Amino acid sequence: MDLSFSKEDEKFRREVRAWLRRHLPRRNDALEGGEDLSYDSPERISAAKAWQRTVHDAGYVAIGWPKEFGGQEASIERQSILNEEMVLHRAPGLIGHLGLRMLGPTLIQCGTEAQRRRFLPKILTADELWCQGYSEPGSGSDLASLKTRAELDGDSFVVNGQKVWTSTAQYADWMFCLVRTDPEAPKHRGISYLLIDMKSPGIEVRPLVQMTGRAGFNEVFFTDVRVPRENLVGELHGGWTVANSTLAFERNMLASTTRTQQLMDDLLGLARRRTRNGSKVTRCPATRQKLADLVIRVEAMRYHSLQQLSDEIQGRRGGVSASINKLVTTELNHDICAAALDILGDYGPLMGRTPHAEDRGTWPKDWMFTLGMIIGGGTSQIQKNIISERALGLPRGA
Amino acid sequence: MDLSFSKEDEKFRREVRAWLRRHLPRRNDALEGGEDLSYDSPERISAAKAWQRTVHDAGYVAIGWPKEFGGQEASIERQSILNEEMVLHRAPGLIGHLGLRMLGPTLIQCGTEAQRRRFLPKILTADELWCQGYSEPGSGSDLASLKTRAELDGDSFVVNGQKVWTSTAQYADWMFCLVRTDPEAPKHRGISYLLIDMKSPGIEVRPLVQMTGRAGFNEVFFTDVRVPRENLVGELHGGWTVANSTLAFERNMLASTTRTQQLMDDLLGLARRRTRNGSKVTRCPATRQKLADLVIRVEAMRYHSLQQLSDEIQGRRGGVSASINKLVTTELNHDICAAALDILGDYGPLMGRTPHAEDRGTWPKDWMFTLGMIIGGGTSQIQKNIISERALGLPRGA
Amino acid sequence: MHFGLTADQELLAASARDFLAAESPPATVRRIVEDDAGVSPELNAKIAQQGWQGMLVPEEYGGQGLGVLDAAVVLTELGRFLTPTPFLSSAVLATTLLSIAASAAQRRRWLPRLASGEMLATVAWLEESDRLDPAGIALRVRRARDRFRLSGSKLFVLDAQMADLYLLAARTAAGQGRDGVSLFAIPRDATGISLTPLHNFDRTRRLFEMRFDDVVVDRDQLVGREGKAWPHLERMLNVACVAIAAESQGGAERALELAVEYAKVREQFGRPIGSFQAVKHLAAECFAEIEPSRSLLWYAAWAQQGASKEASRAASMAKARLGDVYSRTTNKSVQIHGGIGFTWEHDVHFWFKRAKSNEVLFGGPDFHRERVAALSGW
Amino acid sequence: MHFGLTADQELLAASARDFLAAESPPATVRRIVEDDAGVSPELNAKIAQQGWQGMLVPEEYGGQGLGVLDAAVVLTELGRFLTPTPFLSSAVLATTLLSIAASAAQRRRWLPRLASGEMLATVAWLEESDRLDPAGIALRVRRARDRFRLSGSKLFVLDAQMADLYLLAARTAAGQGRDGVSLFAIPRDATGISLTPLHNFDRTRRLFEMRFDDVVVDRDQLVGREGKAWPHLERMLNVACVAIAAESQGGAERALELAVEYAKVREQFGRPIGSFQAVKHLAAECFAEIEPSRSLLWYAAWAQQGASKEASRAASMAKARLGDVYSRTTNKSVQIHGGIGFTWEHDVHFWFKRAKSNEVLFGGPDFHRERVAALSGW
Repeated sequence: MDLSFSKEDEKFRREVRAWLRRHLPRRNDALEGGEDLSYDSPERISAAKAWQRTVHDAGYVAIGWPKEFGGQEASIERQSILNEEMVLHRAPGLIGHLGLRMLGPTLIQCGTEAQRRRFLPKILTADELWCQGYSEPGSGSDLASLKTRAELDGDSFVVNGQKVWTSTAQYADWMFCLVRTDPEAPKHRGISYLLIDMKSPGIEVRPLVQMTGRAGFNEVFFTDVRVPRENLVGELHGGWTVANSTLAFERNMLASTTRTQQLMDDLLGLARRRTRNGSKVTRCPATRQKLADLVIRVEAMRYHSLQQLSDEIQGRRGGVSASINKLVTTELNHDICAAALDILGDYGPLMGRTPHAEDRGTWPKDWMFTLGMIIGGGTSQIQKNIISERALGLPRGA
Repeated sequence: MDLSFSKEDEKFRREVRAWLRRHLPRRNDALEGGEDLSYDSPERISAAKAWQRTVHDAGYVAIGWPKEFGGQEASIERQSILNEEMVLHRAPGLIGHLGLRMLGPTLIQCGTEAQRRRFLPKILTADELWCQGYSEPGSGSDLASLKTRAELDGDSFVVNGQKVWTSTAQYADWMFCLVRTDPEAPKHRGISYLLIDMKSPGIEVRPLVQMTGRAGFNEVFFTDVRVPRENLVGELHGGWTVANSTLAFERNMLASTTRTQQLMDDLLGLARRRTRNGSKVTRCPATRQKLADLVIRVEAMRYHSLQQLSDEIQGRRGGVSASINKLVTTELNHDICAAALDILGDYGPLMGRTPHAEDRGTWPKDWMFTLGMIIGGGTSQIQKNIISERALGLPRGA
Repeated sequence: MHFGLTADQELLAASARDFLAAESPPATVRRIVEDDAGVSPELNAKIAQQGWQGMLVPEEYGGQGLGVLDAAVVLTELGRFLTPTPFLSSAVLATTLLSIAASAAQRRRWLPRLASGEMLATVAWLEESDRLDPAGIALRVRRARDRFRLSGSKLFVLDAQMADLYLLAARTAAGQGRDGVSLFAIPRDATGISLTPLHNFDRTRRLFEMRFDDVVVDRDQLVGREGKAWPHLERMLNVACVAIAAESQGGAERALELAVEYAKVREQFGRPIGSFQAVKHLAAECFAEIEPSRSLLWYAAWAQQGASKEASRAASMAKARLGDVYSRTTNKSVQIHGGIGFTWEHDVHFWFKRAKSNEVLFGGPDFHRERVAALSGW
Repeated sequence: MHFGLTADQELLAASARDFLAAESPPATVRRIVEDDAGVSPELNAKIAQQGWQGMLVPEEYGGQGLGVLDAAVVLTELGRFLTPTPFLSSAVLATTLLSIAASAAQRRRWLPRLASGEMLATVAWLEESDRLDPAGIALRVRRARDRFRLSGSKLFVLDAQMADLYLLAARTAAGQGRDGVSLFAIPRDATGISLTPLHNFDRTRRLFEMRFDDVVVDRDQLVGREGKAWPHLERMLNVACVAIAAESQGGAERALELAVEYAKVREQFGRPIGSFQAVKHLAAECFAEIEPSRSLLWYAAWAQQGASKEASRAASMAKARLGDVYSRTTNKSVQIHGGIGFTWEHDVHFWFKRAKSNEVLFGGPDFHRERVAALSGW
């Protein structure tokens, strides 16, 4: 065990910190919103683009990417340090994260040279924003049953169908998208991976308002949308492989547990500040039990992330660690927010900037948002299926 | 709402109480043992038979049975009052309960006149004790997949196979038993219901020791055991129907929740008595929360039982109430015992009559026994299947 | 021995359910929820026509003189349909408080109008400290000759935007204890009152901050004996617990129904998700909690007619239990719905939010568990 | 940056596992469990031959001079196999206490013999009050000229039936605080000592009541400074927490493995029960708790070399978490096994009982959560 980083890496951390102290936007409404920062106005979008450009100018965007594509081939340690510092300093997220984390690595691995040249630079600078077209109304947990059709017609595909839960579609410039190109093939074999210009005729985006009242995701309808054949990534009908083979070039193990830890710190701050039934919250033994239990679960995940990071540095495979992280972290985040509501009592449900709302009403919003995170990106039930089958070898059965 | 009983019923209750005060065995080791009273010695068995005979002499055994079979056709109210008072006074259970609750009603409903005359009187007096031969090693939750074979050979069946979890088999005189008489038929249709003399040649009983260290149940092996054809109950191959159509003549809704309430009272007594980390257990706010939560769950089940009783008096069907009671009560009992262990700290694991064991070591034993009760008689998972399918109409699926 | 509803109460439940299914379907609830003021005068008028506003008003004052269990029957249905209407605030809480605390003259003055729905009232209790014990009432009312004057504020006042009369709990003597708490009935149009809406996420129920800026109160607006209002408030608290538990019971039943209905039709991997054991067991666990909680609720409602300690204990038991059960049920219901359950478009989030709002209103589960412990003598 | 075991530690883990798989299979454990005294001298001798008893003994005293994380690696394997052996009591707890508290002469006298396994020692701490704070040590030792005399009793003393030396925590001055707590090393054959076995349900680990009837103690049996032993005990408590957490980690891993192995072969309704989602999800939930708890454990073991506050906090975190996780895992494992899991004949109940016994030993989860809260400064 050795939890320290090398001198060089610690120097890098100091550089990042120094940079953040200079460049971090001061109290900026356009870039704040707790767990659920949504880009729901032109001001927010341009502020967020500006922030990504600032980070990019400093060389801190996609540092894990190969140098030829604009990265620095930074070590896993440095990626982790950078991500951790960003979260620790509560830096706004990067608006182009879907391009940076999903599409970019996919193109680097499976794209053509032309596709890389065309798309990668603007992903880095946030000049073009991407959304992800995977989920459909009839295919949630069972993604491979997707039905959106793309038929080759000369030099282009003609796309018809519907996507849903498409976050960022309302302002994205492009969508990377899974479509069915061979309806006769077994369901995993007839899927292709397309890049679709969101300004194409025949695309309609309808916002779906979340239970929090925010327009976070969308339905996207395709009616005879023409997509040039050159926008196919990988083999025709080989889209399932493309979507699943993408190696992450960004290591985020620490970032998500660091965020959880931060949420926990916020909860402890709240607990120290508030009184309940006339006495300080932190003096109530039952609440102390609950808080300590949460702290322990958070720290266990923190060390688990460090271990995963360390394993990866050593070249060990992660196994089902992504599923464990998703399952445990989302439920922890929600439990932390629920504990905050318990502490807040009648103040708990007060949202937004209403008078008397604590922490500008982020707790109730995050309490809902974190429930959404348990559901989204593979529900807890799906993660448990994955863990029981892949890690424990239990039969698929039913 | 009216929680009082009629004057006549209250008079009956007073009579029962008066009788119990006179006849209840004083501090009798042979008849004590917490949740898990097992008849593991000849002394215990004869003491328990004597107790059932005493109760029978008073006319308090099987009071719900038809008069012609030795009962009193007592109302549901009186059955409940009697059972409740027995539990409230911590009267020992009746050793012949399997005969009284299971076989007796089955014979009254599906037996021949000869079978009733032969068996019912000795069930009432505990002169003959019964065990139940349903479960097999390969068929636990999936009871109908049982494999013990019975082939007709002249006037008798020849039984070969094995039963398991047969509690009381080590001293029972008879077994009522499900056997497969038609291996070709669909699994529910080839089963028959037989009465087997446990002294028959070819029967071997091997005790299975429980995790508590007690010999509670057994394996029973049948090798060419001959059973006279007259010991068939109901139709040949019709045993599944016989086993499932039995109406209870004893209403026990209240008894099991009364027992839970009593266990809760014991826990509260323990909490009042003990100190932990230097202060009284009942002064610890976290423990108060836990205790209050248990009390509330117990009382909810108590009122739910009263409602079920009331519904039955009014002739309303119980729906899945048996499954809810099984699921909730067994888990509550286990949670109550677990709370006791929490209160006891290092004293918690001390069993039996070792020095320093609290309440004569019943808590740790009951903590294990109640876990067994969650598993036995249809696991919690089976109860949840039943509830989701029968009450909520969800598909059987997988 | 009869544990359950009377034939009349069953009829009341059935007719309330039919009435609300017709008059308060999700579309109507949604309209009121999205309305700024959160009020539907038409719906309120129809409900008043049902006679519900006078359910707890004694017959001599033009009401039906029914009991808490009858109110619970109606509240279960209102909770099932999430009907945004001032039944709880006016017909249950304010009416209970006036019935037990007010003078005969005051009762004559207000109860008939409350019974008809012509007038609405609400109770202003909590302050910034958010405490339900006597110390939570700190707002000081000072005597100025034969009148009273007060300045300060109250929080979390239910339905204040539509109430015509505020029943205000305040201190007429220094201290933090039970003594010195008094009750005043203050008309909406009294000079110096201002309302600020609090943006709570449960939009089926609106809460307000009330500010009192040197409001002058006449002597005849004092309800009950000066300084002796605490026991009345405590009794009303019990009724509030039962009432909110009843709403939660109905809401939990409906939230589970929604999940079950959805699970029967929504398919994944080629079969209804309701055939997956994980979903089945989630639903079964909810059901196994909801059924016994109904019995507990009925008992608690019935117990309000009896001894005050058992009435308090039973009320807190029901409030604590239903708080947990409703929240847990709606959480699972949202999860069974998957992504669609997280959208504003689908209705289930209204129950999810209402569950939390019911959980905290008039004391959360931990407050009431502690109250049960104290009342149990340990 | 390296979070995990060193190559040496991984080798140690693998060889310990191989060794115990061969020397401490379920049949062997069962034999010791069913033995009256609960001791296998042969097994203890073989373990001593591995050098484990001297693992924490400094090299100058004939040990290996390894750290708490190394011990945790071995304890994880001992916990996996439920090996009944005095490693925890003698090689970890007593050795730690002597190493930090004893004089050089005392160390020279005892540590080499402890390291070789030639001698066993155990710690006698708890009394009837079952308290782990200074007030829990009330047994009074009185000075009689140049010696000490004591009468009274200690409870829950681990492995007392085989220990040659008892490290006794007692009070040499009146009071309840940290000051006045002293440590004495008392040989097994001292006059006036009697042992009573306590019938705890976890038979893989025996606990005793020790009575002292006017036992005379020489001055050179005082370990460390008179009245100043509390900080040493507290440091040993931290090591105990990590050690038991490590056992629990191994035990939980094995209990889950047993359930998974069983679920793969046991069929119901024509298919393995491990294909039912309810069973799969139970198992997955266990796994998702067990994996992060290993990281927490390793961190806590590693933190024992550092600042005492963080060492305490990390130790309590691991003890609290593994206490819960091991108990929950074994409970689910028994349930997945169904009826067979409830029999004495099947092995899983040994883990089930050991989980509870580990959970309460040296403080239950609530005690350690409160300690975490206090050490975190809130």
